Amino acid sequence: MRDIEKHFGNIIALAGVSFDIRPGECHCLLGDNGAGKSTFIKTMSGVHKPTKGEILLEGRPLSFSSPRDAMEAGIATVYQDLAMIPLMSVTRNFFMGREPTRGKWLFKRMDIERANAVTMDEMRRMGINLRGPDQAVGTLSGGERQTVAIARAVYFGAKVLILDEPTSALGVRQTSNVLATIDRVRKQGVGVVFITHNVRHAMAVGDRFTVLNRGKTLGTARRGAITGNELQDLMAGGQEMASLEGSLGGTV
Amino acid sequence: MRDIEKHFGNIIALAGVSFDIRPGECHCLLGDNGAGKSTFIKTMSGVHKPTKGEILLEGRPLSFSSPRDAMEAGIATVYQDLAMIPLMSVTRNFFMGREPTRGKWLFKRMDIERANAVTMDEMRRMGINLRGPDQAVGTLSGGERQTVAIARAVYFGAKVLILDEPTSALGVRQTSNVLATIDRVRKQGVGVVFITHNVRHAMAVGDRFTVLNRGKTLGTARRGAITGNELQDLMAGGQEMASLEGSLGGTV
Amino acid sequence: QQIIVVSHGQANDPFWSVVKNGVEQAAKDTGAKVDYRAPETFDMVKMGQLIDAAVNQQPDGLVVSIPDADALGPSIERAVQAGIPVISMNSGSDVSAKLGAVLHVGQDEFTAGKKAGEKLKEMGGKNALCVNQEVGNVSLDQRCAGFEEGFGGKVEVLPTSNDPTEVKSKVQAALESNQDVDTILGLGAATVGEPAVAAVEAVGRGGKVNVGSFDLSAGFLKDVADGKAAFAIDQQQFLQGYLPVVFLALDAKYGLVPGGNVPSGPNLITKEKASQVIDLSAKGIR
Amino acid sequence: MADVSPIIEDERLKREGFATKLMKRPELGAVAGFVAITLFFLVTASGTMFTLSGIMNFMTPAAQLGILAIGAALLMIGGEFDLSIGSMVAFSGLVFGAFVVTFGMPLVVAIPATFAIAAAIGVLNGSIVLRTGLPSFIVTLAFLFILRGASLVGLKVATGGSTQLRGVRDAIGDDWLAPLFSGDAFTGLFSWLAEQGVIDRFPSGLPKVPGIPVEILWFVAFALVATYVLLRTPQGNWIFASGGDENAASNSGVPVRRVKISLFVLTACCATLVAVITVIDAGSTDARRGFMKEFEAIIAAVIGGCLLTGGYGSAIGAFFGAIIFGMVTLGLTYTDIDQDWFQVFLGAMLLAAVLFNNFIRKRVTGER
Amino acid sequence: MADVSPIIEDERLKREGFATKLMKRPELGAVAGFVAITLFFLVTASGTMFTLSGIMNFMTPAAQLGILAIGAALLMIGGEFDLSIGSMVAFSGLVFGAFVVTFGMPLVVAIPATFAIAAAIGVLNGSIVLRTGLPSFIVTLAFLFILRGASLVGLKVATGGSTQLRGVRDAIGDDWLAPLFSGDAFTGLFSWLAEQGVIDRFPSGLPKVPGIPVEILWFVAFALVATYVLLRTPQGNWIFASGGDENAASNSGVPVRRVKISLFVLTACCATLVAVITVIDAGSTDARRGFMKEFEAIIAAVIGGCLLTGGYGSAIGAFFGAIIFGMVTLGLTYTDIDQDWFQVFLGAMLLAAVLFNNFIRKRVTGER
Ligand SMILES: Nc1ncnc2c1ncn2[C@@H]1O[C@H](COP(=O)(O)OP(=O)(O)OP(=O)(O)O)[C@@H](O)[C@H]1O
Ligand SMILES: Nc1ncnc2c1ncn2[C@@H]1O[C@H](COP(=O)(O)OP(=O)(O)OP(=O)(O)O)[C@@H](O)[C@H]1O
Ligand SMILES: [Mg+2]
Ligand SMILES: [Mg+2]
Repeated sequence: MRDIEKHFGNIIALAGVSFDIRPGECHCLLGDNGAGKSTFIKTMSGVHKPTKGEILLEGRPLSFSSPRDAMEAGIATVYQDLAMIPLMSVTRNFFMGREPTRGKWLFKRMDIERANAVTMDEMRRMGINLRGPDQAVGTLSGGERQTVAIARAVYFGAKVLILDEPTSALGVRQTSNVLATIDRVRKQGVGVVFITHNVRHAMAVGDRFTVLNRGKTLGTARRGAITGNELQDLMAGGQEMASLEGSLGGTV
Repeated sequence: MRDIEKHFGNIIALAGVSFDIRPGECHCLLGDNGAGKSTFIKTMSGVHKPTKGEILLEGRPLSFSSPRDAMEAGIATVYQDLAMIPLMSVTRNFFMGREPTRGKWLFKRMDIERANAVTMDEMRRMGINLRGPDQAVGTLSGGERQTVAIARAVYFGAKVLILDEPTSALGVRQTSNVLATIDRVRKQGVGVVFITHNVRHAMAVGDRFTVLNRGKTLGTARRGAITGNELQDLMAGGQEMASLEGSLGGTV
Repeated sequence: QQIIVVSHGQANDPFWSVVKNGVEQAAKDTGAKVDYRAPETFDMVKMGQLIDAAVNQQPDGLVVSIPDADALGPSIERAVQAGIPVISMNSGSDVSAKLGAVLHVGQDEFTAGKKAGEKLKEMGGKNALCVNQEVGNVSLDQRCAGFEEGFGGKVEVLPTSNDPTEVKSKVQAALESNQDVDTILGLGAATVGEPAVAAVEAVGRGGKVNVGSFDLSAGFLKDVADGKAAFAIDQQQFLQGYLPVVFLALDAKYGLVPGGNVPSGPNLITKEKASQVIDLSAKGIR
Repeated sequence: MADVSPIIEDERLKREGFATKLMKRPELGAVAGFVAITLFFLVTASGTMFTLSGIMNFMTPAAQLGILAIGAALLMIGGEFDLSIGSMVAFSGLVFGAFVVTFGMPLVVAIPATFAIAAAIGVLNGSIVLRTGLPSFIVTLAFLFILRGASLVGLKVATGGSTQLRGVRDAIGDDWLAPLFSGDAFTGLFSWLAEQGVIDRFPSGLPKVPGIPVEILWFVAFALVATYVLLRTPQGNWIFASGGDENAASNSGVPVRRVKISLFVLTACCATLVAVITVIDAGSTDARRGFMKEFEAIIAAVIGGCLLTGGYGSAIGAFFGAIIFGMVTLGLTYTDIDQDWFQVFLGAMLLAAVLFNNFIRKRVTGER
Repeated sequence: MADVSPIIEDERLKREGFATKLMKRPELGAVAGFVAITLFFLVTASGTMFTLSGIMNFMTPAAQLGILAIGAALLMIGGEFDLSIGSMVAFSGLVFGAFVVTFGMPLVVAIPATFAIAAAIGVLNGSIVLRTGLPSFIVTLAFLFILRGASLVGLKVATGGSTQLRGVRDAIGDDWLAPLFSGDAFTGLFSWLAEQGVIDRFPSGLPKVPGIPVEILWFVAFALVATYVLLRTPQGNWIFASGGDENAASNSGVPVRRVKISLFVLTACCATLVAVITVIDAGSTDARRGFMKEFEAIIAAVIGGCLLTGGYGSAIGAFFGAIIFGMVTLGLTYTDIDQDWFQVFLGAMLLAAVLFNNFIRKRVTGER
């Protein structure tokens, strides 16, 4: 992706960002709140059209006119707002847009049993025991909801998996599950883009790190070329840290 | 608060939880996803009525019929879903329900200038430079939005401040700001309830720790009586941790 | 010459579309420029505003219907004050002169209803339904009120809508639940009259229940001709549109104007005459 | 990895009866309302209302409304409105009438042609809504007026000045397609039943009810198909998703535009189906056909549990909503109450039906 | 703590002109539509439309509609509908007429009494909606029927069988309160202006425009007050919040119930104001008054930029929406187009107005 710019009316959210993803690699995207990370990955997954710049996939320039296009090109995304319909059941959300079918022609129908079974299985794999596959997503807890979104993206992910702050609302066990999952899919040759504010999570699974600040790239570093603390400073955006930082004992 | 139970139709979200808050103390509420933490604090702040159990404030039994009651009793809350109106501006959200006014009688009107100034100041104090106080909340990034909710609760907090995963979407700088703020208001004699999944954050500011699991209390511990690792194990709910935990090097 | 017609009936109302056709015919015949205007629903406030709008344009003549003299009076008086000759048509024969109109063409809905009532009573009716497709529309309510007075027996007003299926079902329901009903008066031939006939057939009481209806429609006239319905009441509303325009055009040209009111109906169309009018009705002239 | 065990018992679930589960479905409220209204009329109305002929009598308008209501319900679940369906009934009626009478087309040509025109208008409606992002309320409202006005103008042109186009029945004659869209089905069965004395007969010996009006069959079939599509096909899932949250749905790969346009086409076709049925049945069409039907359809859908904000509802709910509406409009005629009270009664019954349904649901699901 | 500096320049903001900022307000779209429609009629309509008397002529219905539309807009911003306002106009008209004619009350008593009854119905509407959690669409729809039916029954009782109550003007005579609710204001000024030749006169010497109809003054005043309340008072903030997200608002301490009930009372009172004005003006009332006005009011509010889902909109937008609607309905009579085309024209103009406004807004704000 080259020199992506994105303006919303008079607001410049991205002012020229370049970025690349390689198969089997986890590329962490870090940055302050409002730096433009979500906007950037939304451009990548076809939600927004870039105001300027181009997207290349395996050398060929691409233009996604909808997220469905991006999906078909093999990009699966977990959005920060999760893209879930609160009134619909977990299963229906899980398979939304890619329902498994059974039967032929006029009798082609959704394979509800299989969908339910897959959903429960995938959720349990992530460490969540759902009460039932037909509970409405709106009544799930914040973390349960996030897990559904991650499980869905992983299940359908093909070439590139994009995760926008996937662990923000997760408990300890779920988080380690997600990190383990990232590790696993990376080893299967999928390219992962991982956005987080937690330096430890980033250091745990990241191969490269890119820091965004106020709509611009601050630079990319390989794993090992940068320490956690340096990364932390970069992410804080160069502004002086709040004064209490010290007294809290580096706990953040 | 004693033996609080809460059922949603046939779902039992809380099965008897007791809890207390003391002025000048930060009480951390921890637990797995779906353990019932959010439901519990919603009961405390008047959103849900408990199915069973009672709430005592300074010895007297209380019953909140609406969040407004709870607020008037001095309880300020940051909800996990933030309770923001996306279409409204930052300032209007900040002061929603407690607008500053100017003038008298018929000419009593909102003091927009003051409201704007206060909003910008409080946000800057939290480490966020807003573009303007009249940007719609719906166009803010996830972390910016969360900061607005926290700044609001802190600004209006009186006796008890409840924070439901306030740091989940925050950047490094913003997070340390929030922790510093908790520390500050605690020293002013306010009782703080702090929900988080991050053991480090909890250890940094908590005085006592209560762990919930599947709608029940697993127990309460004072600071110093428990180590971070023990807490971590408790939070994972006693189930065996995902197998990759080890290979990721305790980074979570 | 410019003449403006303001009525209280909508352009898609079968009765008023015939009036409008008369207006258009008169425009063609006299060479005057004629505008026909009406509110979208029975709305006296809006109609007053339409008259005001017409007065502002200073036409050479104004034709109005007056279903509510209180509401429209001031606007009509304003037209008269502005020196515009006004002819009233259809409703308002009693107040037309008082408001300063030159003359009135047509007849009260009440009188027409009364005449229908008398006729149906004569045919032996004792227990009647007045099927009203737009309750609250004062001109239709007056038809029912007149009918009640002329009929003398028991009259029940049956409110329905413009939907033929619903009208048929409702009339059928009323007939089923009240076996005494022997007379039905519909307030519109196409919307109410035809389905009412169908309902009577469906409950197997054809011949035992007399059906009459206001206004004409080809379908209903055919029922009259076939003997399934008793009569249709024709106000010859074509004339109510045609004559005032012609009068006003002549007035403007030569100062010629008739000396008195012109009653245009009512005219009962029974079995003998029905077949002659079917064609004209299908063309929107009767 | 965690173990993938079969679904285990969860101690955080209270036992829940089958009945409770049923009552949680959106349509079951409408069923409760339906039962309540039926009981009410069983008590207050004259017995003829629930004879076979009485039932057919209120089911016929209910079926016509219901076909529109189910279409409207699907569209509402998909997050949009179509206020132009009432006018569409008039317009399609005109088009169909003109094809048959003025151009003398046989039904095999006239009916598909009419549907094609309706579908084109549906596509137009839908694309304007989606292109501009304007609320469908306002766009289809414009078409409410435009189509209504076009029907009037068209009728006058087609008839040379009248607002009623007649002679449809003569023009059709005994076209082989006509029985599909008009008259009664199963007439043979019914006259046999009448001979057996199962069905009342007129003194003339004809059965009082000659058969089941075809619109009722269409209505039932459509309700079943719509329910199947909603609950058991990917397309149904897409409809719920598009209405629940357009952004989230499209971000998850649901072809929101395609779904919504198809739904607009569907409502236009529902209106056309009703138009064809009523025009053949009545033998004529006029400029006021379908007046206010768009609101009645939305009312029926809402009684049936659809949310105005989209994403929630059911076709079966709309089915019962239409029947409730049909029963209430006709029911008063069977009672002794003065007909002047009709509208008060209609309003009160509607309110009672939804209040009752709400009460039952809260009771059963234990919401507070 | 971080430094609390004065608002600093942000490099991530493009320069934005004052005009652009203005165009982002919800109502400015309606203004654009208004300008477009005015230009259209300036070109196509006869000149008399924009003489002083022509303007008063289309402003009078616009004002009556507008009073309802602003009420409806506030309620829509607050997240609810009131479909009963049209029927409320008829019902309040009946109550007011009966008070004045049948009971011979003076206006000082009759008007407050009428408003009190209306307010009570507003409270009833609101409490049912809030208590049951049913959509306001269906609850107020029930009242649409109930109030309309009650007006019919009441009129028959009050008049002894007619559906029209007359003689209000005689009964009022020259009550000192009447000029506040009827006739024209500033008549002295206008006849003076006419003598000076500034205003056209009839041949009889009377000024063509005797003054400004009071409803226009009420309309303008109400629009200003409503805008002030919405944008500059806590209550206004609560209205937006209640409509934007009921849960979030109530969790943040907004008294959602109180806000919504007050809004229902407000719309009922708007309907009553219109009823009183039109009844005194017309001197009579009938059962069809206010028919379909609820939809026209909602249309005007939506043209004015209100979202049907609540939480967004403006009173000034509804103001211009009502004027657009008023101009379009009366404008056709000033052109040479045949009345048969009225509805087609109305629909096309509505569509054009909203499309134009949408186009302008997108252009100016640079949304994609
Ligand atoms: N639709 C929009 N209209 C206007 N401004 C927007 C819009 N979407 C995002 N922005 C602005 O663009 C900037 C970048 O937002 P973005 O959501 O990409 O931040 P982020 O890096 O994901 O932050 P966080 O870590 O808090 O999620 C923010 O300041 C936000 O206010
Ligand atoms: N309105 C509701 N209806 C039905 N079930 C609900 C409702 N609200 C919450 N629940 C259920 O209650 C349980 C507790 O939810 P809660 O939101 O309190 O969890 P939590 O501890 O806050 O989790 P997290 O850490 O993920 O935010 C969840 O399993 C959820 O599915
Ligand atoms: Mg983000
Ligand atoms: Mg939670």
